[in-house]
Amino acid sequence: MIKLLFFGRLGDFATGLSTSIDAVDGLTPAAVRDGLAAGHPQLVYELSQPQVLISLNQMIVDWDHPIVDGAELAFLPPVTGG
Amino acid sequence: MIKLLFFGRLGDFATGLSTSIDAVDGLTPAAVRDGLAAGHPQLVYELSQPQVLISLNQMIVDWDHPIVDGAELAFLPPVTGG
Amino acid sequence: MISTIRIQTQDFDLAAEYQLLRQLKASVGAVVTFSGLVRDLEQQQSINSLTLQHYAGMTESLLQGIVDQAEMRWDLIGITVIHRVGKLLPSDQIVFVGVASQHRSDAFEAAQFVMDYLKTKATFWKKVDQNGQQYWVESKSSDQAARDRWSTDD
Amino acid sequence: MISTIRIQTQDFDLAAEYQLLRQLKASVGAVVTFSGLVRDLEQQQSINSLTLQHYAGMTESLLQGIVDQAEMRWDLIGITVIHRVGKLLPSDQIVFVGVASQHRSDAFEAAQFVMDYLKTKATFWKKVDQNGQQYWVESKSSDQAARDRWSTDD
Repeated sequence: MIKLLFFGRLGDFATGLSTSIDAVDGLTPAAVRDGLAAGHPQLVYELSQPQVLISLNQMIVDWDHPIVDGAELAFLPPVTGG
Repeated sequence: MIKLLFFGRLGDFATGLSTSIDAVDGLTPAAVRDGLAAGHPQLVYELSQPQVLISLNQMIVDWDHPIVDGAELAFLPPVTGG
Repeated sequence: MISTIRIQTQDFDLAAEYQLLRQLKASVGAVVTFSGLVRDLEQQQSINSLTLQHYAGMTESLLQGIVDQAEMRWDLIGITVIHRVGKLLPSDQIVFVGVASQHRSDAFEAAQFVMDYLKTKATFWKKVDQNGQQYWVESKSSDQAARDRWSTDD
Repeated sequence: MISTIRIQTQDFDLAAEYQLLRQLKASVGAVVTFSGLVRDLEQQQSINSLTLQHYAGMTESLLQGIVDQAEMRWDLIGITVIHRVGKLLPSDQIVFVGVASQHRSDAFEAAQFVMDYLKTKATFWKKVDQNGQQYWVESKSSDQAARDRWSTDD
């Protein structure tokens, strides 16, 4: 099981989406993104923006980083705190 | 009458000195300094240090600036506030 | 160096935070504080409220990383970073950064560094409510530029 | 812009000054404060007290001139400068500079500018008492260098 988190504006496009997916061999953040394509073209478009970062277990990683079972995968638009 | 003020470390060397002098034609801060030489060689030495500034009526001026009667002449060592 | 990092919904008390920093050591000669407040306008339009979301856990580690970098770069005695989350109103306090040091340039530069990195690295997101219309605030390129001043290899 | 300049023997209340700056306008988004404190050591020796002398009248005009320059260079909403004179003890507050602005870089830079100019231009002189031995503090070349960052024609 992989936990999925969508922050900021990405959360608006992910409403109704399952908050977890099954772990499979060779899973990467890019594959997770592409797997969401079916019902959510707008979300996939948003996730494909170059400014979007991803974190795995709260560490920033690349889109092709391997995902192991039990991980927490978060999609992070540009931050706007302060 | 010219009012004389000595600030910071200069005050220590000017103790006992009159706090005013008579106004005379063509008086300048440099002339006032040199006129103090008689009894206070250490003070004159201190006043001759390049970092010492002078103000006339609270405006920074040059050593050859003319002094008119009633003026306030202050000798200012490098400042150390804040 | 003593560092304090807090993310909280409740308001903070600048005076109390200042007193803590000031009293850390007898060698404290300078304390710089920064407070960020909710401005009345966003894109020239008045706002009703601001809602701050963050990524709990990750935000704290990122802020600690920023504070650790500041500690390596400057001679500091203490740093406090407080960031609020949840719903905020115009004029509310959002963020506090306080730095205590022996000499003023360290405190000034470290406080500005922490803010520049916080703005571009820490996982906070702002949503604005303008007359019932809600939208997420866009990040500013000026904030990226402010951060990039501090390094060439970042 | 609203400016406040005070030279006083009594202590100041950073919290009160901060609240005044914060409430100047609804567009205030950033408040930076700087506090200078009496450090316990001067030239590696512990001190008993510090006495600050100033040139009444001239100091106020010089500070006003510094604040006016800051107003021309940055987009500011308010500046407060308070400097104490007379006898001070270790850990006492000496000087306060507070700046309110819309954006943080203006407040940070203006506060640092005011301090750098105050240190090198404002007519204050410090005398230290170390175990009954009194001496005047020497000015620091690092302060001149800090000021010179802000201009090439000064």
